[in-house]
Amino acid sequence: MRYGYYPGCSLSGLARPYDMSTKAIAEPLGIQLEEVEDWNCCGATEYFAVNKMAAYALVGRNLANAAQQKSFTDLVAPCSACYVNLRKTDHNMGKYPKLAQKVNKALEAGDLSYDPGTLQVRHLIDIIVNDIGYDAIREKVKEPLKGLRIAPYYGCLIVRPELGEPLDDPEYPMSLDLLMEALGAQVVDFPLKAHCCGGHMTQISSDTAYELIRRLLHNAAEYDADAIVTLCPICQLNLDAYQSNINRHFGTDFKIPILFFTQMIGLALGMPPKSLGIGKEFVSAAAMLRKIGTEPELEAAPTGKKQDDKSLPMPGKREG
Amino acid sequence: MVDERFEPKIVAFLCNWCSYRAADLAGTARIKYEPNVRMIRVMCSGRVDPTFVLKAFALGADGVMIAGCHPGECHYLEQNYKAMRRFNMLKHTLKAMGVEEGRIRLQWASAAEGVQLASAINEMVDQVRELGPLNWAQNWHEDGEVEAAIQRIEEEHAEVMEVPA
Amino acid sequence: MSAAKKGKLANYWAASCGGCEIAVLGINEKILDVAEAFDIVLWPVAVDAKVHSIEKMADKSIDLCLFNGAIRTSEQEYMARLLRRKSKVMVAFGSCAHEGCIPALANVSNREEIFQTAYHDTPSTDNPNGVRPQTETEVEEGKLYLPLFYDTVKTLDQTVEVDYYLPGCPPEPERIWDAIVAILEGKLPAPGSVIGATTTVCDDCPRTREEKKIKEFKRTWEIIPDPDICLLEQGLVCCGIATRAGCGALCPTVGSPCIGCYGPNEGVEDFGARMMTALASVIDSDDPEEIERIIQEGIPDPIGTFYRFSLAASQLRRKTLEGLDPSGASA
Amino acid sequence: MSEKVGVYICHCGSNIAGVVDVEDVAKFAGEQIENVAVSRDYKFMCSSLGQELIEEDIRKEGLTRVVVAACSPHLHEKTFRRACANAGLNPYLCHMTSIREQVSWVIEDKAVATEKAKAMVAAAVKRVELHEELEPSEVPVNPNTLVVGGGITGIQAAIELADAGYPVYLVEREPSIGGHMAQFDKTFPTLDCAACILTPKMSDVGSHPNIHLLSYSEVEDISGYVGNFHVRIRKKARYVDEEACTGCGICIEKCPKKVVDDVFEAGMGYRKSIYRPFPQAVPNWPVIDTESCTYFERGKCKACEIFCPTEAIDFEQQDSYIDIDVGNVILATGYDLFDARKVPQYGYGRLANVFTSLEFERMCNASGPTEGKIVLRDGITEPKSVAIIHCVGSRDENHNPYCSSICCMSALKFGHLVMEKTDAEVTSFYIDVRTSQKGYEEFYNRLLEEGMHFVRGKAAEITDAARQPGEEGKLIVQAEDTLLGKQRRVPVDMVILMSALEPKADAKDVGLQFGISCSMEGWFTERHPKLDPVATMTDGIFVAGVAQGPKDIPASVAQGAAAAARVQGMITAGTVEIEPIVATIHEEICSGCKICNNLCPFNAIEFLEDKEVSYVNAALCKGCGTCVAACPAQAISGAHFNNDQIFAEIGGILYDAIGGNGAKAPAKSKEPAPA
Repeated sequence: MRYGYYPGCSLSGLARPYDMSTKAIAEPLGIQLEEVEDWNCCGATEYFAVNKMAAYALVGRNLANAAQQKSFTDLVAPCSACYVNLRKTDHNMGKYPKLAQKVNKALEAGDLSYDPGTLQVRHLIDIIVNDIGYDAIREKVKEPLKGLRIAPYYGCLIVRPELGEPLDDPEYPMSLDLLMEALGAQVVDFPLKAHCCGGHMTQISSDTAYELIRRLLHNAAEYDADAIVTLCPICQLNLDAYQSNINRHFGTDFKIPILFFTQMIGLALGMPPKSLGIGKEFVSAAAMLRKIGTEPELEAAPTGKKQDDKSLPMPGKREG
Repeated sequence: MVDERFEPKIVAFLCNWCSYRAADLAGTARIKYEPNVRMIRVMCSGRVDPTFVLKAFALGADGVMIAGCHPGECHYLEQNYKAMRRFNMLKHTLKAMGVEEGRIRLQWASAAEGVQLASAINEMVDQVRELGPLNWAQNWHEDGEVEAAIQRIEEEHAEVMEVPA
Repeated sequence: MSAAKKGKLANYWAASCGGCEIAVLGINEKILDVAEAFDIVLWPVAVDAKVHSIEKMADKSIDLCLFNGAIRTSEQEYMARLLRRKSKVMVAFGSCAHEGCIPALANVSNREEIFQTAYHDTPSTDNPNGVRPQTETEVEEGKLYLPLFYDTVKTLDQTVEVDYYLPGCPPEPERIWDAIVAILEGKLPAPGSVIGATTTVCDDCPRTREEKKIKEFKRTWEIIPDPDICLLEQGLVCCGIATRAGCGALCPTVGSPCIGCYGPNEGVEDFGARMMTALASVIDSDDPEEIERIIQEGIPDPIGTFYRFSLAASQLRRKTLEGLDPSGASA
Repeated sequence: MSEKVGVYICHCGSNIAGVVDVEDVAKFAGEQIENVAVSRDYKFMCSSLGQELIEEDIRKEGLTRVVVAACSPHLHEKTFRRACANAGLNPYLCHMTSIREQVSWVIEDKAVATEKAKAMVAAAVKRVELHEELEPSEVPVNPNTLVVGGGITGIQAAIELADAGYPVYLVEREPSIGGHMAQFDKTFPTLDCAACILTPKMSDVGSHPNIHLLSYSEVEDISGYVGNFHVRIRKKARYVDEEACTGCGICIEKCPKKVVDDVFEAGMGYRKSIYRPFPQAVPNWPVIDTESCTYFERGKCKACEIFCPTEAIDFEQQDSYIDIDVGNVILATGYDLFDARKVPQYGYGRLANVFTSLEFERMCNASGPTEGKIVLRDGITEPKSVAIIHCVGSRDENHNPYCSSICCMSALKFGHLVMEKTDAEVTSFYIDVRTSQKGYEEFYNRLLEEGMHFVRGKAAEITDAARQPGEEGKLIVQAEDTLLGKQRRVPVDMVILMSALEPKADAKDVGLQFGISCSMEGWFTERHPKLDPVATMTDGIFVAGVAQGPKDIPASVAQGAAAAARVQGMITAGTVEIEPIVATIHEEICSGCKICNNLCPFNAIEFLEDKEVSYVNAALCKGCGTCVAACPAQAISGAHFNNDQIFAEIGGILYDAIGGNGAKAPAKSKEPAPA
């Protein structure tokens, strides 16, 4: 399957490992990525708050460029912020013809135009779980992530319901959970999975951001997670790069590696960690890697009831 | 005459259980709405035969409304779905005939929706007023030369017949 | 059949293909019985009779007039009036006279458009001077006249009073003979009625029918229909459900859906409405968008589908006259 | 022959006459509408004097048709029909047109209103001329009644009818009657023990000579019409011979297979593969659950058979069918509980100590899985704090917009029980507390005094992710306290979700089967929400209890009794009149194309194989006219709403339309032939 690929600034900067691992797993999963030519900034989270029109035009230029390539109809953005901005622009241009007019007026300067609806903007996770599918991935797994306790972390952006159909349950998403299970990992309950990572608050009000990051790390640690797996470069950055700050600030001692889901797929497909950009993270994933390498004994899952167990049966989990 | 506002005549077919009661309610609540709609009660919107609508247009109506219970709330369980299907089919044909889409409307109104029915009527009256008179029969009215043309044939034949055989 | 005194029979051909004129011959040797019973005073396709001889006849001196064809020119209207005046019994013979038939499909257009196409736009037209038929032309010898071409094709009964209708395109020979016998024997139904059955084509159709649910309408070229099952159930728009019986279900029997030439059933005021309502009722969906899709994709030409034979006789009679001031102020 | 029409324009005091020039309308009708013999206006047509005016004109002037232009026919059609009948005129030859609701009350301009009234009168006259005499038909009413659903509503209805001396068939899907009420511990606001008040009624049903109890059975098919329904009931195989079984329960004791009981114990407890839902079950014959039974799984075991002292176990038993005839049906099919998993942020199914209201009912019940002890999911620990979340799946645009009506009171009851049985603090998170019935507000006050806490705010989330000291190991309820205007995090040990009541999953199918309609959500629709709450649009089918909409036990019992009273009325009358407004298929026109057969939701259209035509069973026909409009051959006519009548009405209502009309086109003489 052929997709347009919009890496965005993060993937060519701090989130290089995300880019590396995405490209590494693309081939074995049968994904062809064609990078959007001459792409520019997506406006990130700030520009829309500063100057809406210019922000739309900025993103519109990316859409117009991508649409010109014509070799794909689905445009994939691995970064959640890019995804939201591209999708928002396409969606709102379709919904508000006047906006579309203004954006296209602005694009005229570069001899460009974009007809909303031409491209389907999608997040990488959507492609992996819906186009490829859990079963197909499960079949391709060579080195199951047995024994790894993973906290799946979605962040706040991709589940937002305002852009038509959300790609997962906004309150309690499950796609990353199921994907990690398909890779053989043990998914821990991570109730804060869609909570805020602090975003750019690290730059503006570090106290606020630190508290938000602490909650996430604390919660993952409570569940003995070996790693937090994320699908957003900002989430990864905040939890990884600021982990030592958090420890200093709160007197804690978190050592939880923060990895991209693509890196986990790569590991499960048997790729060498280095090729996936593992090793570039601030909080070392070495312990986690050792855990899969040495295959420690699995904790027996509690099955069957002891004779004097008075506990009440649990209701089944929600399917899907 | 020129300045006078066009007052369209709209025929509405209302189902006995929901929309006719909505009209009752609009009355009881003294909700004022456009007087242009004249209502005909049927037991169910499913009773509305496309012929009714065509006939109303042919007889001089400028618009036709069909009103029934909301989908899923039909007093005859599901007959309003049939009304909906027929409405779509009829609309498709009327479009081909050149009757503007705004002249026909399917309106769901529960027995509690007097206000909604009244505002739907107002909306439709405005819309049809905008479209102007339909005056359908005018479409088949030949332009007055007919009698003269026939007259000419008669005269011509009379001339020919004067010629001895 | 006793024919003490020979009656007079007139056949006439207005806006029609001429098939109805020939169809009379379909009764084969029985035509001799007709000739025995009647003096044929007018029959354009078969007899060399002149209009002025009809004009000279006394009013009501023709016993039976079988008038085929719709009315689309002043000349046809003149003939309709003339024959009405001269005939005791006026029969709208065949679909054109009865309800407009194919000629009345011109009611989706108007005079201007038709002339434009016929005298200018068709590829085979060679008309460098842009000549068009005129109702009056001055020549040296005086004025020449042509009949007036109407915007709207009319049925016979929209022109003159009609006593009976014989439907079909053309009427089947058996039905023609039945009607002639009825007329000769004086066993006629009430004036104004259609001489024929009161049921529909389904009654004669040999296919098995079940309760209907339609998910998709199909065009005839899209499927090879099953030989035993109702064509409508296979998605083909078969008008047999709404069409008066009389043809013996010729088309559906051989796998071609009925197109409705025998017109609507007894008492029906609008053939197309019957088809629309019946088909729509059995669309198997409650979802407005899906219904819309089924209709849009399945019935691309609603007028041609529902009013192929009956546009002139329908409630609306024609498509709106483009270019005509809708307020009627110009009229 | 032309008709002699009488036209009566009502002033309705000043209600009509204040806006419409009634005299002008009467004059117009008398002078300008053909065949109008008498045209009058009168102060109050519905008064006895007004009615007498009509009666006198019928007698003296020989009127053959009557038009009354007054209020809506829904108010006074019956009145004027009766007046006509009194004077010897068939009541269906009278027609009303609503110049009050549709004219004087909705139009301000007098001249415009008068014009509209004229058009409506013209339409009424044109229509009434074509009216036909109609006679309602009478059919006998079978005194047997079918009650579907053996919850408290169905039980009440069945007992009322049986006590009155009429035979009742009570059909229950589950192995025992009792319904949801049997699962409860206490009932609000009196805190009566549910079992104590329910079980006597259940055994009454079991032993009543007039009640034929069909448990573990479902209605397979129903046909017929009011007074004369034929019902086929499928009795599911119990694998226990009801004749032989004494209900001793040894088989249950000996059965080696234990499974989670998802139905009666709401998933909180276990039962055997051969089981009865609870000890006081009526009937008390057990049932084998073939899905979990070892014998049905692997072909061996038969412990129950070996130990049964009366050889009542029958592994070969098949479903059996019973055909019955009844005159009326009461549907009391109850409700399902909203699946709280659909609100994932509340953690049900994920967080062990989040319970649903029904689970909690079972927990409180002395014969439940914890023997009435309130404990956490571990089965041992008593909670020190409990949160109760209201409106889970109700009053929520994402799920059900309606109020489930019983949850507030249940929550109060739960609060009381928790505080009575434990030392826990109870906090309720509510949107509004609704306590509108007798004694309910007092109960609310009692709980306030007992120290239950109330936070006005819909809970945003229930999480085990601790954030602050004191939250570790707890469930934290996060909510905005809208009275304080503050976010609150309340750590508790246990959470109870007050799940919404929802229509039964198959309610719409059941509605279709019995020919009654449902609201958008799936609650059965009553004939009139205020004035006819237990009857439905289908004569002879009544609804009662929660199946009609959320309600508590007293209201359900009242509806059960009300439905029974309505049925008794039908039985006592002995016969029932059937409206003559029905469709008729003219077989000489019908060609059996089978377009119509599938269109009738009441199955009134049959296909007669011998004649190859379709036929409308007048007793089943409800007169909607959908088939009339659908028939491609126009072989179906609808009494009182036939094409000619409606065409005439259209013509009349457009009498003043500009541009002429088709009927007046030159020389068009296509009128139907006179017969």
